[in-house]
Amino acid sequence: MSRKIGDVILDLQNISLRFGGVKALTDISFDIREHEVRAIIGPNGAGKSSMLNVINGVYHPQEGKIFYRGEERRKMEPHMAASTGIARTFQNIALFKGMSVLDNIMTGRNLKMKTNILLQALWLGPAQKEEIEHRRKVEEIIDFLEIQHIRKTPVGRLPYGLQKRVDLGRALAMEPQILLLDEPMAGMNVEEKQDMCRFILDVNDQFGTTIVLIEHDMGVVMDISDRVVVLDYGKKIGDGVPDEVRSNPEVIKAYLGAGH
Amino acid sequence: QAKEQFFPVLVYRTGAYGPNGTPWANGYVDYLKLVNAKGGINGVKVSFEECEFAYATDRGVECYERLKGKGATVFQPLSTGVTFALTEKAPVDKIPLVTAGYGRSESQNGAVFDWNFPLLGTYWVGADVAIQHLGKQYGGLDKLKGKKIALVYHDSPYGKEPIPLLQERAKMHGFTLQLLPVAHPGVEQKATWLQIRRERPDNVLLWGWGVMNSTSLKEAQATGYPREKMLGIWWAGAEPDVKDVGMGAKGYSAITLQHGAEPNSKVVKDMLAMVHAKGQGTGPKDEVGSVLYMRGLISAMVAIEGVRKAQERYGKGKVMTGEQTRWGLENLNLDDKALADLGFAGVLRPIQTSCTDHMGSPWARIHTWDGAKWNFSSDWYQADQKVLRPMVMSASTRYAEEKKITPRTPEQCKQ
Amino acid sequence: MIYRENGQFKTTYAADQQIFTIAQDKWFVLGLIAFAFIGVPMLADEYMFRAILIPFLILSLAALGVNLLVGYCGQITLGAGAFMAIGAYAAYNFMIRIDGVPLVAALLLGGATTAALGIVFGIPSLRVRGLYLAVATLAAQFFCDWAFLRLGWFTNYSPSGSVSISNLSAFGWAIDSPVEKYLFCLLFLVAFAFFAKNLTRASIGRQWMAIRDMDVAAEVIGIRPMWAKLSAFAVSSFFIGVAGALWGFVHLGSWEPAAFSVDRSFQLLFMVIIGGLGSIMGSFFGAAFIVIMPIFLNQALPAVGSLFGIAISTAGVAHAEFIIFGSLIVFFLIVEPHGLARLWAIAKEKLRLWPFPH
Amino acid sequence: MGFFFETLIGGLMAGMLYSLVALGFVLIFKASGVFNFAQGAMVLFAALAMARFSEWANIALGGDSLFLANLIAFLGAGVVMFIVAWIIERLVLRNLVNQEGATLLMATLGIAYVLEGVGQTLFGGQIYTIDVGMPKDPVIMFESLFEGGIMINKEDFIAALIAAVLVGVLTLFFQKTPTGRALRAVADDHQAAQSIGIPLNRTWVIVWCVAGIVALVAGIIWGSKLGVQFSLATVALRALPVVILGGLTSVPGAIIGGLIIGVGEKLSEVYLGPYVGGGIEIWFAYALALVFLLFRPQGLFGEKIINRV
Amino acid sequence: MNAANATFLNVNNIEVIYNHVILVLKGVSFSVPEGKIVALLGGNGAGKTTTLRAVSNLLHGERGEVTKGSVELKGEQVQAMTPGDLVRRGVVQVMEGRHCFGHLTIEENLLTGAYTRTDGKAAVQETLEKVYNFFPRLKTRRTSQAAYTSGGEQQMCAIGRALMAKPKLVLLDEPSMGLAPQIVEEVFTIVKELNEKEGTTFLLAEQNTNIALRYADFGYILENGRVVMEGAASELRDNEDVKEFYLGLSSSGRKSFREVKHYRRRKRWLS
Ligand SMILES: Nc1ncnc2c1ncn2[C@@H]1O[C@H](COP(=O)(O)OP(=O)(O)OP(=O)(O)O)[C@@H](O)[C@H]1O
Ligand SMILES: Nc1ncnc2c1ncn2[C@@H]1O[C@H](COP(=O)(O)OP(=O)(O)OP(=O)(O)O)[C@@H](O)[C@H]1O
Ligand SMILES: [Mg+2]
Ligand SMILES: [Mg+2]
Repeated sequence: MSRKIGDVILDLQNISLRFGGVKALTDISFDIREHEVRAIIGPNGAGKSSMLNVINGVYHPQEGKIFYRGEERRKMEPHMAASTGIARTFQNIALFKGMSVLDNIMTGRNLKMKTNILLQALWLGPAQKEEIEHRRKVEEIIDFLEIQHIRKTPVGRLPYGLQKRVDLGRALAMEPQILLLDEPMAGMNVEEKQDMCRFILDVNDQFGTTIVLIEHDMGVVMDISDRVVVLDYGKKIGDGVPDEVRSNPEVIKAYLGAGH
Repeated sequence: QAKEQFFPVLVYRTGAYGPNGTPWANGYVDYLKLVNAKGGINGVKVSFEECEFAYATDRGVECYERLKGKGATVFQPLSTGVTFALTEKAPVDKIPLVTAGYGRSESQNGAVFDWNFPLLGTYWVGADVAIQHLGKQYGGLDKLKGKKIALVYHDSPYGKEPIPLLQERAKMHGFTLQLLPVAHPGVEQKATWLQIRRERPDNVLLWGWGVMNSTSLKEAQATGYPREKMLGIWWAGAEPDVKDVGMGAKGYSAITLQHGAEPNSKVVKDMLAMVHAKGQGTGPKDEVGSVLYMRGLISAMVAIEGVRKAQERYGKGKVMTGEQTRWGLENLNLDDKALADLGFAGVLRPIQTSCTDHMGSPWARIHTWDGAKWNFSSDWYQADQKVLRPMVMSASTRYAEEKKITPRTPEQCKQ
Repeated sequence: MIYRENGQFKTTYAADQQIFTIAQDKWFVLGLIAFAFIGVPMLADEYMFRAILIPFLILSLAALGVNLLVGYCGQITLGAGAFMAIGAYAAYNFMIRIDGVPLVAALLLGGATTAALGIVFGIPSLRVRGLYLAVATLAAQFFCDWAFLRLGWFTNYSPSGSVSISNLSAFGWAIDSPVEKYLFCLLFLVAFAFFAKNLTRASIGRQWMAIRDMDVAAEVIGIRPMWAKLSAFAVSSFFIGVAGALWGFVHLGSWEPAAFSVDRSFQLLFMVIIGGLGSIMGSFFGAAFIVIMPIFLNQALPAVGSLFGIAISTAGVAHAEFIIFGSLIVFFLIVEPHGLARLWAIAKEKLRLWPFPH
Repeated sequence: MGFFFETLIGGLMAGMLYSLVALGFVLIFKASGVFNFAQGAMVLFAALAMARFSEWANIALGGDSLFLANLIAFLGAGVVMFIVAWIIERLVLRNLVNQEGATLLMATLGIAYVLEGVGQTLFGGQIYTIDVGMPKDPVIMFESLFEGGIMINKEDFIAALIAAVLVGVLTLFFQKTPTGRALRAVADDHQAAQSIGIPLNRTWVIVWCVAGIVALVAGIIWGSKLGVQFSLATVALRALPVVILGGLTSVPGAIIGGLIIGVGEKLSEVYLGPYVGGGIEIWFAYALALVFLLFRPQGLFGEKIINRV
Repeated sequence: MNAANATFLNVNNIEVIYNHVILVLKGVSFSVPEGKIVALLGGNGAGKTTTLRAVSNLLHGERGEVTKGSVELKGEQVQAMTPGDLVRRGVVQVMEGRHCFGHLTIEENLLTGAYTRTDGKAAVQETLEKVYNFFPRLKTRRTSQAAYTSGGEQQMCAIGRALMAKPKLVLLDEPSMGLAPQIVEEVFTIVKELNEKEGTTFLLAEQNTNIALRYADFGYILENGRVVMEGAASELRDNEDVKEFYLGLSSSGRKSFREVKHYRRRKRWLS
């Protein structure tokens, strides 16, 4: 299957976000195209995670406009963002600790489940059928991420790396149009990162999902992203294809260091 | 087992009301021991078992279920809440319920409440006597007109029981009744007493139990309300209620359930000689004869006398069933002589029960705390049957309708 | 039969979504239910029914409700006693004000009323959380205590404030004897436990747990916190309300607000914590522990005392009961902080591996 | 008008008395993240110890000096509270490091049962008196300004002063000393605190001991007001709205919360109560706290509840 | 191993069980010589964190237990010690997943790190300055509550907090996680600097094998709760398997992440 990068799906214009005196984001504009892998990089505390939080409605920027599929998006709560097809993973793993891997991923199907509470209480036909139908989808994701063996394990007991994978699985279960990944490969070794890259690229390929990726491993970023935004101290200092960014002197100074 | 008459003893020696429940329980148990020391009820020895329920209704019910299986004669829970719950169960199990000085006032009507025996006095008696006493102090009931009387009460069915009667009396005599509820257990009454300070009622009726009583007295002292103007019900007129306040409670009066502290009565002397001297006393010696101790003791006495009466009909020297005891309780006739024989001369007035009157004696008097002990300070009062009776009848009729009970007719009563 | 899941392959997702995925579990629980319906009525005496089994069943039902809210949705509540009271008084009023309303309908309507009020009292949870919420729910508790005591309408203007219900019957079945009362409660409990289990393994249950474990993340994947929290309040209140109505109607017969005091709220919360938060089974364990243990100690201690020739006074027994009960709570928590249900699960896990240690 | 002030002052002083109990909750929560359900039981236990010790000391001294007897009793009760703290740490807390709030709450419930049982077994379950010479009669002030003057309860006034001093000292301790900082760290994350060498065992003994002393002071004041008996443990319920209104983690919050609750509930009972049948103060206090929480979910002075991804 | 260096830490065949039933470490042994940097490598769930917890005695709070084997610190058994005792002996752990005190400010976090020190305020202040020098970013955020700082800032804070104790042995659990490449490099430079100048010993669990092996002296590779390979860092770096699985290198240089195959050959040590 071949990817075709399409039109702009999400357009951020002049976004500014402050917390009291802290300016997390200052006047940032960039866009995200359909089907592309868009990376956001920058030093610690640059505002990358905050940017994702703005995109899916956890933070509300004081200034700026967001256009989603050409329409301006007004005040947006996270669950509304979710229902418009934006999913994400978290930098500090935010899995549901008390639930099994399977249940965690099943929560991702929540938006797609329709039966009412009464049917669920009685476990009547439609509820059961729906449950099985979604279970099938989730099993596909589990197979895809190669985590069959831990299906029933409570996520709290899993090692860090696998938790990250489950986190990804939960986001995938939403069948999102845009998938926001916040350092999905932190705490993994090369082998595992390779696996993770493969998953991300496959998702991007097979379902055409647009991906926004924050990552500190430059190898990964340069290899798999189509375009890269660079933030520093809440300001945008670079934007372009990987090679362009890599040679941008400002980026080198602020982030990459001489080694790269 | 067949040779012994079993008395279950529901007690609360712990928990919020433990300090008040303990002397009552000691008196109750001591009297049972005394009966045995005197040779039992016509030779039938008495056995008993305590069950602690900490004044919690559901634990009280558990105790009831547990002890009833052991062949209970009568139950006396010393808790209005448990009484309400058992009122539903007793008819099924056929065990009489003696509630001396508490419980539902309308259960005086034995034609409806077959199994309830509020012997010696109900709250309506207490409330009625209180008003009579206040009237007398002002020089006649008509002088109550325009007076303001505050009722500081435990916010529970117990505390609410007197309200209908007081309202009735207020209508009759034209005084205003101010209601001031205090939440369980009653340790916070500042707002209540601020209101009293503002409204300056002419008298305060105290309808508390346990720590609420001493707290009220302390707050009265702290707000400068004269204790002489306060009158308590018999559950607010014992040593634990005032001891801790000491001189601060001087002048405070309470209605008695006929008896007060009776250290000089014959029964107390017997008790000391026949039970405590042998080292079989339940509680400390200096408690014997105190108000709540006497209350427990008398409660036990009426139950024993019920059994004795029953034996007259169903066979002396036999163990009575609950049903037989019920008959005994319903036909009690303790005149002055009988009481004197039992050692209660000067402590109680005669008690005579019947099918329509399960209370047996509507008398009470007042005693006053002098800083160290309780002293009687009034003559006997008799609750006014003209006021009481209609209320008892209408309330019990209403209950009968609700529960679809047909009251017993006088003929049925005879059986 | 050895407790093993080997050889039990599931070929469909439906099979894997059964309540009990291991056959032995299923047979065990079915056997237990059968025993409860058939064996217990033959074995137990009246005291067992009235003083232990019926309270146990009803409080288990209430604990189940509390567990849905606290254990599954993570909203700590100390208002459970109030909800029981609402259920009881609402059912009472349906019973006496509507002529000929059937008992079961009155009970369920009591539950429904509680559910509606549960939503109202649940609204603060949208803003306030954790222990703050727990303490704030006491407002509901004390308000209800007060309202049922003070507002005569609820008690049909009974002068003492105490109400009573008798002559229960459902579908022409007069529920008089302790056995019948027991079976009646048992039917309710089994049905409701089944509902609870279904809810917790369905999408709504997952929403509750998600909110409990990490509410921001839950919102990000599209769960509406308001819906999840308030539905949990409603369902849980429904359970608790029905339990309250049963408590009043079947167990006590006559009650006053003190029967549903703040102590009851605490008691219910403790049941679910000691039994195991987020576990249906745990609600039963917790209720059993908290209902039966004190009674057991109360009866066993004098016996043990007399064994050594010591006569313990009633007060002494009560105090010793406190000490032992408290120590047992601490002991079990140290052995397994997640409650008795988890202890049970670990035991099963060990059994599965047996005779190997790991 | 005079009456209004009287109610106001009465409320303020009642509030201070609640603060004293609330303080115990705050201390332990702040230093270990445990919501100490046993605080009421600790108050009862300490008061029982105090009452009985002073009774015994008084007998031993031949009833000569009440002051000396009380002093001995106070020290004795202090030692007892230290031992209690030590045992609790040894047998309970140590084994529950890093567990969730609900588990710890439950454990403190177990502690409460044990304390109530042991306390009454050791010291008895009847009513005892603590007489530290608190004046019991009221004083009337400002008689020239208001009709009837304003009545002030001397006992409450002294108690309020003591509470204020205690809170002041503890506030300084928490905000300004390294130990205070360490305690706050423990409350945030037991494990991380351990990892940097904060000895959980010792800090817990210290905190529970301080809370025990606070309970002792509360016990003395409440006990001399109410008499020492079982119901003393229930004053904890009155202190809870104070704790959440002020914020679970704020020592000064306990005072401010106490004042607001005290004034709120007394004014409501006196001015609103009569219209609805009275007895509203307890739920009103909780409702009042709840209203404040809707605006500040962490209480007036509590640390902001951190909620981010 | 270099005989000139005394063994600082010796871990002897330990077995760890969580929750009474989950066996995680199945006999792990290794030793850390004084003044060296030792790296524990291994994939997710290999047991690195568990090993570090076993050393610092933090297992207890996770309901884990060392059921066999022993941990010795300079010949002294540590099983019976509290984590506090260990810190006083100079062993400090930087926990995986940061674990900053969320309600405390960055500066307060750092200061609590010096809790066990007794050498006076001035000395603590000096170390504080040093830490701020290492991580200037922390200085700018010193008054923010830790919970509101970014992931990387928290990581710096956690490392800085451990350094505040002036430790002799630092157990670093994934120090590079979530840090920008530049900072990662800096962290390791700091490690090296402390190691060389102050003789601090380091035991680090790290996924970033590349950089870990560059700075470490020795390495152990854990897999599935067992040590599967050990040796000097330089040796490990040259091992074929390590190259392929841990460094992402193949004979033709670094592989692109875009072109990884779905199936790879099995690791040799597994067979
Ligand atoms: N608290 C716990 N309870 C139960 N099992 C646990 C617990 N902590 C870890 N485990 C299990 O122990 C194994 C080893 O985990 P550990 O965290 O030590 O791995 P790791 O090497 O640090 O992995 P990562 O690189 O992902 O951090 C894992 O399989 C994990 O499931
Ligand atoms: N809720 C908040 N309140 C206050 N400050 C915040 C909040 N969220 C983020 N910040 C601040 O905004 C800045 C940007 O944070 P952000 O988490 O977006 O950084 P980042 O680029 O993701 O860094 P890292 O790579 O370390 O994760 C940081 O300095 C952080 O302290
Ligand atoms: Mg980030
Ligand atoms: Mg790890």
